[in-house]
Amino acid sequence: MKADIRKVGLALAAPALAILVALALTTLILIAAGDPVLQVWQVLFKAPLPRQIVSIINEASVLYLSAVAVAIGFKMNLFNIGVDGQYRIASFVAAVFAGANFLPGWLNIIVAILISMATGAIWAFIAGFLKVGRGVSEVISTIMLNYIATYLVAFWLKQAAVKVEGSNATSTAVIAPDSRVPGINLDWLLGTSKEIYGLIFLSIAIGIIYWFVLNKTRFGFDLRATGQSETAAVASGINTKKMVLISMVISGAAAGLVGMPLLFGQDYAYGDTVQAGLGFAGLSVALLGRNHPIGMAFAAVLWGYLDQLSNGLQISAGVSDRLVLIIQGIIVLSVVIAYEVVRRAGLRIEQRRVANQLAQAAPEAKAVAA
Amino acid sequence: MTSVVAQDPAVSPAQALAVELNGITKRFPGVVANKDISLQVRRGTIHAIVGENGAGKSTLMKILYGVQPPDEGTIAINGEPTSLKSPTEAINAGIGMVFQHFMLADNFTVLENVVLGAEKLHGIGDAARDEIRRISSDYGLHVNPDDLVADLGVGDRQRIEILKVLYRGAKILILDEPTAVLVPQEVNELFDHLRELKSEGLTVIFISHKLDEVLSVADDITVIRRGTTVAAVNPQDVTARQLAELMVGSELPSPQTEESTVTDKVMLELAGVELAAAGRANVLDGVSLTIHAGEILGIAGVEGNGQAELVEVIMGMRRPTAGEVRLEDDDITTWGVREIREAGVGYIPEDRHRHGLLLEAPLWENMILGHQTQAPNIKGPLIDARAARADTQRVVTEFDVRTPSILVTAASLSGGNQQKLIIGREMSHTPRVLIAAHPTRGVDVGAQAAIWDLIKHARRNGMAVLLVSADLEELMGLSDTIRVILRGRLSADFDPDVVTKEQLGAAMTGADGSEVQR
Amino acid sequence: MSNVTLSATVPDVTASRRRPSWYWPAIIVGSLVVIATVRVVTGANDIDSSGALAAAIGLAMPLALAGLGGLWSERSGVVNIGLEGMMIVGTWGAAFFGFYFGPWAGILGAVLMGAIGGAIHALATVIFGVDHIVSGVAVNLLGAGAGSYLAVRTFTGIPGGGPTQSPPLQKLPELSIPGLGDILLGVEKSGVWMLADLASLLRALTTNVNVLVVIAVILLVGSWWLLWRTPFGLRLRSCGEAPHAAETLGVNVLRLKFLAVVVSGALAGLAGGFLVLVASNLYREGQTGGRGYIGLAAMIFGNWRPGGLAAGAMLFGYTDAIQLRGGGDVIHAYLLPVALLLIGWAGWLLIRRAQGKSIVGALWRLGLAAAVLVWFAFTKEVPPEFTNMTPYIATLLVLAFSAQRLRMPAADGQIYRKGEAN
Amino acid sequence: SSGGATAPSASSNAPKIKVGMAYDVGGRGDQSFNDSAALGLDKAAAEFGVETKEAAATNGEAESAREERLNQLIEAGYTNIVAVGFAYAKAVGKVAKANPDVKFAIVDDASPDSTGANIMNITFAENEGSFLVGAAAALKSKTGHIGFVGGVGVDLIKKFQVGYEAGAKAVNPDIKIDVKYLTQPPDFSGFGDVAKGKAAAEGMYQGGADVVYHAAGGSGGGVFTAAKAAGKWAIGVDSDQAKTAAADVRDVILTSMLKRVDVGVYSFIKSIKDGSFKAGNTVFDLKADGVGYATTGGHIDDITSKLDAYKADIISGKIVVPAK
Ligand SMILES: Nc1ncnc2c1ncn2[C@@H]1O[C@H](COP(=O)(O)OP(=O)(O)OP(=O)(O)O)[C@@H](O)[C@H]1O
Ligand SMILES: Nc1ncnc2c1ncn2[C@@H]1O[C@H](COP(=O)(O)OP(=O)(O)OP(=O)(O)O)[C@@H](O)[C@H]1O
Ligand SMILES: [Mg+2]
Ligand SMILES: [Mg+2]
Repeated sequence: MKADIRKVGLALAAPALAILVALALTTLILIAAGDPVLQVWQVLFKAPLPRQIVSIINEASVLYLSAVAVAIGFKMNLFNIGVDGQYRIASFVAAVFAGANFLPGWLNIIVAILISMATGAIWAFIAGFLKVGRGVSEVISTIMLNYIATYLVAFWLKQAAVKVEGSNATSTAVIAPDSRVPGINLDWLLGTSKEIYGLIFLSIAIGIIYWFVLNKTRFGFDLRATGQSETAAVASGINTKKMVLISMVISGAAAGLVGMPLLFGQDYAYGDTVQAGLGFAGLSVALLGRNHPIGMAFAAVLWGYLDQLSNGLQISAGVSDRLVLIIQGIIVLSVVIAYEVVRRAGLRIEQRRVANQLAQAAPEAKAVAA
Repeated sequence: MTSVVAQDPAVSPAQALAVELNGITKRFPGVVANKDISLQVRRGTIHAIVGENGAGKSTLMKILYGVQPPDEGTIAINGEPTSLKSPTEAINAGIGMVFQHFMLADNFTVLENVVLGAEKLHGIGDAARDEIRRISSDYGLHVNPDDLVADLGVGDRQRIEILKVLYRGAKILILDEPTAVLVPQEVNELFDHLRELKSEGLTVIFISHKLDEVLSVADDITVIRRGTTVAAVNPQDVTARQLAELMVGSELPSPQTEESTVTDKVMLELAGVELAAAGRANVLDGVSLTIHAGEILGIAGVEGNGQAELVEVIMGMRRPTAGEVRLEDDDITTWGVREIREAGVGYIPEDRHRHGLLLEAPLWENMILGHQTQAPNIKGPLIDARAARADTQRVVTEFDVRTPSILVTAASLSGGNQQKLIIGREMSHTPRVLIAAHPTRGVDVGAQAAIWDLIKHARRNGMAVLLVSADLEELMGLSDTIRVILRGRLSADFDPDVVTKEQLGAAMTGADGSEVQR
Repeated sequence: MSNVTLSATVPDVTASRRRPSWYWPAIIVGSLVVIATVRVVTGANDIDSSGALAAAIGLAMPLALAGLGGLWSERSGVVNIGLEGMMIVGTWGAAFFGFYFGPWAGILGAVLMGAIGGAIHALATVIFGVDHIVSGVAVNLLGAGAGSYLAVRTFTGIPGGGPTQSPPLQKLPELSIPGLGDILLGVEKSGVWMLADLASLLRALTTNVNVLVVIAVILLVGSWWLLWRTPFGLRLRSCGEAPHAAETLGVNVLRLKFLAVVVSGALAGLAGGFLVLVASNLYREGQTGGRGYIGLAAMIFGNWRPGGLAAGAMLFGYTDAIQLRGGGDVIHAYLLPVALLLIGWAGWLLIRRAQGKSIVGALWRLGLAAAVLVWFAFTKEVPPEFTNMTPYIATLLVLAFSAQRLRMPAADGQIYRKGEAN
Repeated sequence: SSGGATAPSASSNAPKIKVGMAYDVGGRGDQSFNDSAALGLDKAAAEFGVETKEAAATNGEAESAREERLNQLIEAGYTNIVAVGFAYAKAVGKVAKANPDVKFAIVDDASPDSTGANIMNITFAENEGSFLVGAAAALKSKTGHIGFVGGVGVDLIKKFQVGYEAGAKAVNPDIKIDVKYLTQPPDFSGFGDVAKGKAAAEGMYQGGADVVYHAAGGSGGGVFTAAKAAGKWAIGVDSDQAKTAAADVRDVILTSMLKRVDVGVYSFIKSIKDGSFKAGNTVFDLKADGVGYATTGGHIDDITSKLDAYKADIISGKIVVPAK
């Protein structure tokens, strides 16, 4: 349909516009701050090296999981700011379990992943319960739960820590080699020995499941309906309180997956140098990708790209790599503004088009009414 | 068609015009709300504007009050050409408006609501309080400045709205459908106030589509149809029927009751249903009713007397605090909405935008809404999009939903077509019982007739229908039995073939014959 | 804010409206009695020492200022979870201007930078109608980025400064009522029940009080006066309660909302400035540590009112002060009144059972009380990670038990567009 | 700045040594740990004419970001890499393996992760240095009550605490020691939250402590402020803070526990220069003058003899300072 092509065009125009705006504003900031504009863009727009490509893909695969966790909530107007706490507490519990090496090989991995999902789900359930049962805004409760998760993990980590001679890092026991997920070596293609996380397939699978459940199942329909109009959802027979609980739990379970590629593909333990803030990055990726399974994939790659290439800013351009945070912030802000403008324009355009088509198609109907 | 076509009203040159609108045009995406409208209001009169739902009355008044700018046309106040770019300018020009939907902040006190925006007049303290008390007693409005608005009923709110306007010293008052939510005594009281204002030289513009009211209070009447002025008439010269025909532009379709199809099979039964409200009298109080297969039970009543809650209790959206709801052999009192819908209860909600549709979803998804667990929409736990689309296409054809495609969003359809889609959706699942709340509200005449036919058709097929409506004509034309709801209680049965509007009106107000309106 | 299940949070309008005039004084005196008694019984003297209270005030002020920022914004109908980002740019502004032009200029710098952050949020939410939470998230991202980028750019290479910290700054003056401090200290040291407690409270309020604390208190009271006692405030609040009604009465809703969000940002910026100019005397990356969010929680806890948010900020500042001052024993001491409170509550519920309340609620409160008592009896201190957690758990618990009684502005979080009144 | 920064640069024609420095969070200018490393670099640069490139980590960054930083330094031609902080352990291990021609030094880690033929591990006996300042605190305390403020509850900082306690108890077995950690990992804001440092120290001083030792990075500034307000002593950490802290609080700094990261870094670069690079762990302890205490201000002149006696005992092995 022609209209759909136009819709897709509009949807793509928004992020493209946002990126351009971000580039322009960032340039202005660089000029104002007296930083070398040209060098900065040279660093950021350099073709990534093979090793960086792998890093981008790896980071994107993790961010994607986080974004999906956030998007499940967003789809029903729930703001799960707590993905951050959920993934950390879940990764920790999974790391302790997997590090104990009770189970052999793949079984250990699978059970640990399930445990991680369950932990994330339980942590998110608290916020869901507080919202449904006690009327506490999930925005506030998940923020508090993030802090509480931090200290709880710190407390448990102390008990669970395994001392490694000569190391100052605190970390759980290391997962046995046979329970690690082998990376994918694309040396033949890219020319780097750096490996892509094996669990990237988990991200892909989660993306497909997300798309399928949301668009093809009754549950997904109910979820979207609740997000679009809570009143209409109630009248259609959806128990919205139950939906809040279920979607929080699912979102938390998805959050539980965020740390898994890192745990089984890179760190093999949970320690105090673990990567933080993935939940908040997921929030941005979900916003940028409009909660769309493919949109978020592109957004995650863009995020990974910016993160990875910005590593060179200090060394090659002498500019702080925090610049990338500004770029990312402007992109998110301008993209949400652009989406909103486009959404309203789209609605108006469609209303006008329908009216026009009907006016052409049925002049006789008018005659009757007059 | 009547012979009364757009004439100039009898304006005596001596009497100056308070308001003169010329060639006003206003377009919204997809609709022309006002098209070349002209309006002349004499100073010191009550001027009624009538027209059916969506005719463009409110839009015109919002233009006059500066809320929305006109696309074309001129405005003159007291003979002075004016451009009103904001309500402030309108207020300064001496115009005040009481909106169709009350414009009050619930968490504010009466005082705060009244002085808001007019703080310069008497401040926000005791001087303002005194002024409110003064106006209140001068016009008998019974308003206490320190009440919290959230605690007040509709009648009180209406009076606060009027007080707000008077407080600003308005000389021209616009009242947009002020009577829709009032009980008849309150209506009479309001009219007394209006006449008093008129006697003090104020000008009142009064919007309604209740023609008997209009005829009783107005000095001049302007009729608007489909966004244009079609006539300016003198109330002495027309009958209510003539006015109505002017409004709709054709012979009125009157719903006619057909021969009864009522069986003795009880489909829906309520016994002693109560719904408690915190700190107030029961919203529903001992409601018992029975609807048989093939029967339409009409519920009449002034808005806010419990009809919305009654529907919500039956649909399972609220749980009654006492009593029982039975669907044929099942006790459904504690069932959820979904179970009730699955058991064969169809639902046409009162507010289609809030309860009936996902405005930004395509039509075919809207066809699934409310029937997420029913064929043909699903295959096991999955949505069967292809079947749902085919079904939507069928409904669009069968129910004459005017749309270029089933892929457009619901928001892009007109109200009447949205409503036909909803009715088609509910009928497609051959419900045993249909709960229809104001099924033709805000729908044009053509669609109205079609919807009435659909409901009658359903009854012939043995459906039991609960019809809640504010339109007595509709109720009397369709129902097999009518009952009136007043303060959460149901009256005895009325036979629509013999009952008069006056009798119903009396029951609706509790006056029962003593306070019949003209 | 998300509108899902708002129906669950519909407040019981009739229940909590007008409190008797003695309500708050009674609460304050009652708490003092409880605290004094716990102090005497358990010997945990730091529970209300003037030092602990002064620290609590110092830790509460940034939260109160951020919360006040939230109040301005939300009273005008715009949810502001971007406070954290606005605070961060405020910290940079305070340090940069403070370093070059002195601490008073630092205050202005913080306000200015925060206001810019607020303007960005206002642009997105008020002008473009973006969802408030979404915009707030973006503002936080942007604020964090801008703060650290600017710091790296401006403080690197300056003696005493570095990419993540500014050089030390000049201090703002501190005020005391002369002579009083020592007298009160003497009384406080005596440890007499109630008398010592009052003395330490007074001492915390009158000795070595930073001017910015005084300014913050003036801003709190001034905001209350401006918002609740002037036409301007009435108009501003009307934008958060019924913007379309306000519009029809000639209130320029868009302008007021924009202004309110800018003021909100300015106050949040000042909250950041407080951290820099009073609490630390320098800028440090990550200094805000989520205080913007806590300020927002304090505001919600305070039922969108200045007095309430000050109480919320104090509660948080106090628990934080206690835990930072190594208050394992103090927090342990609090287990006792908490248990007693639960028992009393359960008793009250049992009495109310006569009016048809379920017994379950009373029973689980009693169970909880027993658990807390056992914890009190068999331990000496609460482990440090748990004392770290205390402020957050306290906030969560308080919200869980009071959220239903809160009444946020009716149109808070809704997107307003002009000319849609009907 | 104890290093002689004025030494004439060696203006030889030999190709310059190129050193890439990857700092921990905070980077050069943090007035603490990283600055100490920078000092060593500067000293080496001045003496040997080293060409340098620096980059700093960000809070909570990804493992790949650390690897990337090292890789980029190498690609920019810096063939001698110093990684400051144990967070780099894995990254150094990996990158060193992939770049056998490049020489690495890592500060604060000697775990299997960061062991390799081209890696020098620079570790410190923080517990030994802390022992001495603990003894100083106990000797100077009039109330028999002292305190310790740790930035973040990580093992490394525990090592400071344990040594400090041992030193204090060696002087006065009955001494009371308050301990507070400002935050717990992965919340590392405790190394930069001056407000929290101040509140914690205030609590200790008001509770009767009269000497407080901090191992809290930037939060230490708050400890000094509190000491100044209370008119009591504070003990600095890592570098000689009586020289580097804000001018108005320098006089309350009794001493500082010196952790000579500068010495470690300098000796790594020197070993490159000399061609004497040796892989493996080098422990910078009291014996190697890798840790110690500062005497700036002369506040502890009266007890240095006692402290030096403890020092001798530790070096001789007579006293074994616990590490955890
Ligand atoms: N803001 C708007 N945007 C788009 N269309 C609008 C808007 N306001 C009104 N309309 C449309 O303009 C037309 C006239 O509406 P208006 O509210 O003036 O009718 P009305 O005569 O007051 O009807 P009612 O009796 O139902 O109040 C309707 O089709 C309505 O849907
Ligand atoms: N407040 C509004 N905002 C935006 N669009 C509106 C609004 N009200 C109505 N519309 C749009 O205006 C158009 C006309 O709607 P409305 O329901 O008034 O139609 P109508 O002219 O009454 O049609 P019908 O004769 O079928 O009842 C539709 O496209 C509707 O979506
Ligand atoms: Mg209509
Ligand atoms: Mg209208």
